Amino acid sequence: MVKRNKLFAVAMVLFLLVGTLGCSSQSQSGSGDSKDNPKQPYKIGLLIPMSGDAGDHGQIMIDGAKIAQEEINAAGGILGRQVELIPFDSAANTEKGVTGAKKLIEQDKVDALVGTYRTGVALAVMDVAADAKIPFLISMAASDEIRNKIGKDNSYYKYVFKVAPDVADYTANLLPFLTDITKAKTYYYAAENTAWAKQLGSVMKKQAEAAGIKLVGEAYVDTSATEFTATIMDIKKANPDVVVCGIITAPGVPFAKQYYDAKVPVPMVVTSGVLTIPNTIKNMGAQSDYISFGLFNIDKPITDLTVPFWEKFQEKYGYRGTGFNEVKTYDSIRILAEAINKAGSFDKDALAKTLETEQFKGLAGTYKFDETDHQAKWGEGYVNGVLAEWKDGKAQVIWPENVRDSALIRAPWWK
Amino acid sequence: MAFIQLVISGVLQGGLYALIALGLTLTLGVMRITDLSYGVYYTLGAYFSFFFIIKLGFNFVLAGILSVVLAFLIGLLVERLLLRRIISDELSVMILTFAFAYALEEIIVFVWGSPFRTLPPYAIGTLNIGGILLEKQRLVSFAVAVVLIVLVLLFLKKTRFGKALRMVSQQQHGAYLVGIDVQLIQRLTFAVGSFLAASAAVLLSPIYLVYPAMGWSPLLKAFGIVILGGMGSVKGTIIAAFALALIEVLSSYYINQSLSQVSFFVVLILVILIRPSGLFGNREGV
Amino acid sequence: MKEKKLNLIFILFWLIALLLVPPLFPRYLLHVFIIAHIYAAFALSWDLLAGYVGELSLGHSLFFGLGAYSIGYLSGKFGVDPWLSIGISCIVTVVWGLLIGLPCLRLRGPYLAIVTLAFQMLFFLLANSLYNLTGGEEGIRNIERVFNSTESYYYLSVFLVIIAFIICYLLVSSKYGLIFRTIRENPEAAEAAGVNIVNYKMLGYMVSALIAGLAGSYQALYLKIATPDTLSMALTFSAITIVAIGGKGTLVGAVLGSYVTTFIFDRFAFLKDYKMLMYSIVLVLCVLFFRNGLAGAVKRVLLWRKMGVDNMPGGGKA
Amino acid sequence: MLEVKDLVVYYGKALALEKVSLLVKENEFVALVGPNGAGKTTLLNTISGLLTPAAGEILWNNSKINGIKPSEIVRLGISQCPEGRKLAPEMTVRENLEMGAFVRKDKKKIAEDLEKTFQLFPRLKERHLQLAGTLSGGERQMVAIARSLMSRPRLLMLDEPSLGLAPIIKEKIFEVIREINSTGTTVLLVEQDTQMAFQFADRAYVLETGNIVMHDKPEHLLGQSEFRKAYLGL
Repeated sequence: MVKRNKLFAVAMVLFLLVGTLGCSSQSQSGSGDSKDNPKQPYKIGLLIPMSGDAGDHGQIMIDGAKIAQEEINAAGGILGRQVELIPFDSAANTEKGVTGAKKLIEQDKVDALVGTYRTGVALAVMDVAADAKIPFLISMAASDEIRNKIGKDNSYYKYVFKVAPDVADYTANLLPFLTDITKAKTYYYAAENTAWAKQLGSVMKKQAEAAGIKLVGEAYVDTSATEFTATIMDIKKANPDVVVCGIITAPGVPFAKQYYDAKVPVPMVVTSGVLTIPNTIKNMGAQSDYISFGLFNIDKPITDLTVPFWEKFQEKYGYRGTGFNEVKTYDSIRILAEAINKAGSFDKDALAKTLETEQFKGLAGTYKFDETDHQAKWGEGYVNGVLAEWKDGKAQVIWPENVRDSALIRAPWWK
Repeated sequence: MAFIQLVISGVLQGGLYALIALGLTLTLGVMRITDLSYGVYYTLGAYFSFFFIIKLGFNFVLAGILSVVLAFLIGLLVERLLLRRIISDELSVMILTFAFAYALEEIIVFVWGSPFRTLPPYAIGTLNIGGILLEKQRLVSFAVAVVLIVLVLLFLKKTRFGKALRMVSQQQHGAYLVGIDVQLIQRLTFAVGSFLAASAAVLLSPIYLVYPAMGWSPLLKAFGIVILGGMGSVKGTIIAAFALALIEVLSSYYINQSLSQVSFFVVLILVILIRPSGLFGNREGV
Repeated sequence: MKEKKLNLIFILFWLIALLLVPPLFPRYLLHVFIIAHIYAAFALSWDLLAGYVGELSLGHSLFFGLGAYSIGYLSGKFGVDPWLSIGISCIVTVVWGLLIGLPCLRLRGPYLAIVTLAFQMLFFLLANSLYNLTGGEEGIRNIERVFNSTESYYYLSVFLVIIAFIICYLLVSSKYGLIFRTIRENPEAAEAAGVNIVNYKMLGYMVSALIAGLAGSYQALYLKIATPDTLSMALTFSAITIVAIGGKGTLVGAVLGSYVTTFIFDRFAFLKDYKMLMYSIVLVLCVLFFRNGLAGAVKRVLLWRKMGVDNMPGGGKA
Repeated sequence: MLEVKDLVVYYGKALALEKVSLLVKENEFVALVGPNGAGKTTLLNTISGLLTPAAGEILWNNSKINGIKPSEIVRLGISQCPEGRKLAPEMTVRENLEMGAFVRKDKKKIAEDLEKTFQLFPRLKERHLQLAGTLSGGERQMVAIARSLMSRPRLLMLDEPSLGLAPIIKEKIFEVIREINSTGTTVLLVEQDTQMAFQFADRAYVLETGNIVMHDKPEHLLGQSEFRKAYLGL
């Protein structure tokens, strides 16, 4: 017993030592300068969560990014240089995100950064990228704080651009459901008790009021809540025309199930989250019917890139994308490539200038960045979203009209 | 009317809380260890039934039985292979079970991936009795939970093994001296705990979500309930479970919906401050 | 006697090695060293509690996070001088340690573990939900930049981790350390000898909270942001792993373990999803077969001749 | 019947028994006396299999029994009535007694023995549905002795049965022990009240700091002045 433990101890020490030494020596032989050498690939660092509580978003981002990489390389690369992707697991953690950014910039010598899922990570990584003067396209983190920060010090964050939509864009995505589809006069906001959902709620209220729609009640539930009797009773009491749901994590599913079982007589529309993921919906059975939701992209001819992308995605990976993560990562990489091609050089200032002035094509529409806060513009003619409704486990597009599958499918118990 | 509806919801929820906490209270009493991996058996139960129902297409009953039996066997193995070696060292047990819970979570991610999943309900629809709504699925879950709890109580009261279990829990030294194989009882109790956690998960996964980290919240709830009811007291545990569920439901309607979790912590901390032995703990003496 | 000398030699070599790092290693590795030092200080605080006082804190990131948010508030929101902010945030964490420790340390068994876990989860929840107060997921930003070069941040981290080590070392090698050991091994005997167990545990708990808070506020200072990650359970878990790999109740182990995990796991980025799996399996194996950790193994090698001592009869627990 | 040879036991890292030897013959009544902390309880617990000796051996009818599980030792016919009763407080008196017969399978015989026990302790019959935790000290001691008889032991080891009891109850308890011995059960009694123990014992051992320092018939021990000084204060 004692002997075996000793052997194990020695083996363990050796393993760890060799690991540490072997790895650090490898780090010193980091690659040389790759700038502007046409033989060298153009390296893009991807900061995405692959472990931790947002871990399931990472793979889908890589899957989207790979399609962009293949398309660009097949078309001759970026000014003749092939695109290489170097992913790093930021684990949706601020410290890991900064570590990743530093490693990608200082050791892998990437030419640009794309990514971050969490706003906190994006805010910390922005500074690292700005210090190193490396272009950084924020693909998913949505909070307004990012563009506020860029807007305040535009020259420092010269190379940071926000491909991700703003909070107001998420709500603008839902608004047509109230105005065009249901012609609602009142709505109820049920959301989880997080900063994100609260921001969403207050922006929604402003936009709805501007459209003449009144908020008649709101509920913020715990992120670990499982029992929604109280919420549903409150909704029934408030008697709104539409329920807007901002529960995007785990409680979303039990809430939707109870909502269905209680036969609440008004339609519900949810923002991106657990209830918009096809895998979750697949197992919910009938209880997922009649939930409407907003998303950024779906396999409809929204731009000429869209249909081929979704076909490739389905063929290559065999699953349905969510319409968020993969779309924004793909778009970010394409924008980067298109901007350099348009600028005609790898010069970073030229790139920043091009990004500020030109327009770029992506899956979600046409990207045009704001000159001061570098936020991609939302709305007709720019980037826009779609609305769909779950019926029998399939997403039926209900808005905009030019690509829709059907009108809103009404549940028998709606008023 | 609203009040009655809320109380009924709270009671339905309380039955399931009681089921979850019962296994933990038995394990704590009999093994004298802080088992932080308890939530993992909850997770496993959910994933097993997900696997049997969705991937293999079994019916609910068969899938449920298979899941809990598997959880029972895994409990046996874990006790024998991991815990037995270090059971006398309280700290090591906590670290080990904590690490084991994390490891199993990651293994689940490895095998089934990390996306949120859910199960179709066993019973769809709602009963409307004079304006009070009762979801059939919840009624079914509650009924099965109550049957299981009653079975466990009878088992503790009537059977030879059940009595031995109570003896080990109340007086370990004495149990050794009357010739009870304490280690065997501990092993079986641990497995019974796994079984109960898994069965709660089987009943709840059509209502809630299935995902790798799902076990932490029931672990904490169960610990809170056990502390509230008095460590090792089965009666206290069951009463505390219902009390807690009612507090959660009522406070979320009458005070604030985001408060259910906060109210849980507040109650827990108050109890520890005012009456550390729990509401029904009277184990000292003799 | 011998062990004391070993510890002194360790500190000396460690310090010299650390001073050689900036000229010899590339810039990025300086950053990794800084992160390793933050984790080392945090793991030290956990080891002090688990390895010496004999209490398990499962929500220890609570204090790390409190330290981070305090400096975030003071420096980021109210513009207090960052150096002063570090000091105040340490006091804040100690006060919280007192508030949580007082009711819980009187009790035996898993109470402290569960209550710290409950508090940590509660604070994590609040940090995410009280947007107006905590900035939610975005955290608290605009913490003042104190240095312009990574090197300076590096030297500060060296200073902090060595201070943390020395505080812990002085505490456990003083008469308090002896009392801690008695309390841990034989609480009845300690009580019979008139030792007020709660007071001593409280002392250990507060020092532990202080060092965890220091580590947290330093991380916030370095990253210039305090986010809810600093309150996460994963952070506590890494401290436990570090200590288990390095060796519980040794202090040196927390430092060695931190270097090993930070450098190795940093290098194994290709493992992606399997990283946490590897982490936890290594931890389970360590608890089962490698109970004395790296520090124990190193000590065995250095004190090879004295090895027989641990294997006296009756030490049948091993 | 029971023979202990050169037994060495560590309690944690402290040496508790240092080469202890002891012999108990069939039907004997043997007393083991000695000051607090001498290792008397440690010895009984080692015989019961709760502690593992570092050296030496324990023989039961000439076969070695150290290293066997405690439950097996009860099956062999060695039963211990522990110091401090060690009853299950939230089980009834009857349940506690039934637990004493845990190693036996024959339900009919167990029921018979239960009746016999109630004859021996009529008080317990009245209270058989009461929780053990609610009994008085003397009653608890009765339950403890009765429980240890329920396994039908051939050797009954009693650890301080009179501790903390009023004199009248104490005497009653000792009478019962004598009765048990006279009906054919060998008794090994650990007792602090030396005078009381010596009234009944056939032979006695004196244990001091982990060593047997004397052993003899009680009357011979009482004849030695150093013993009288140390244990009777005379």
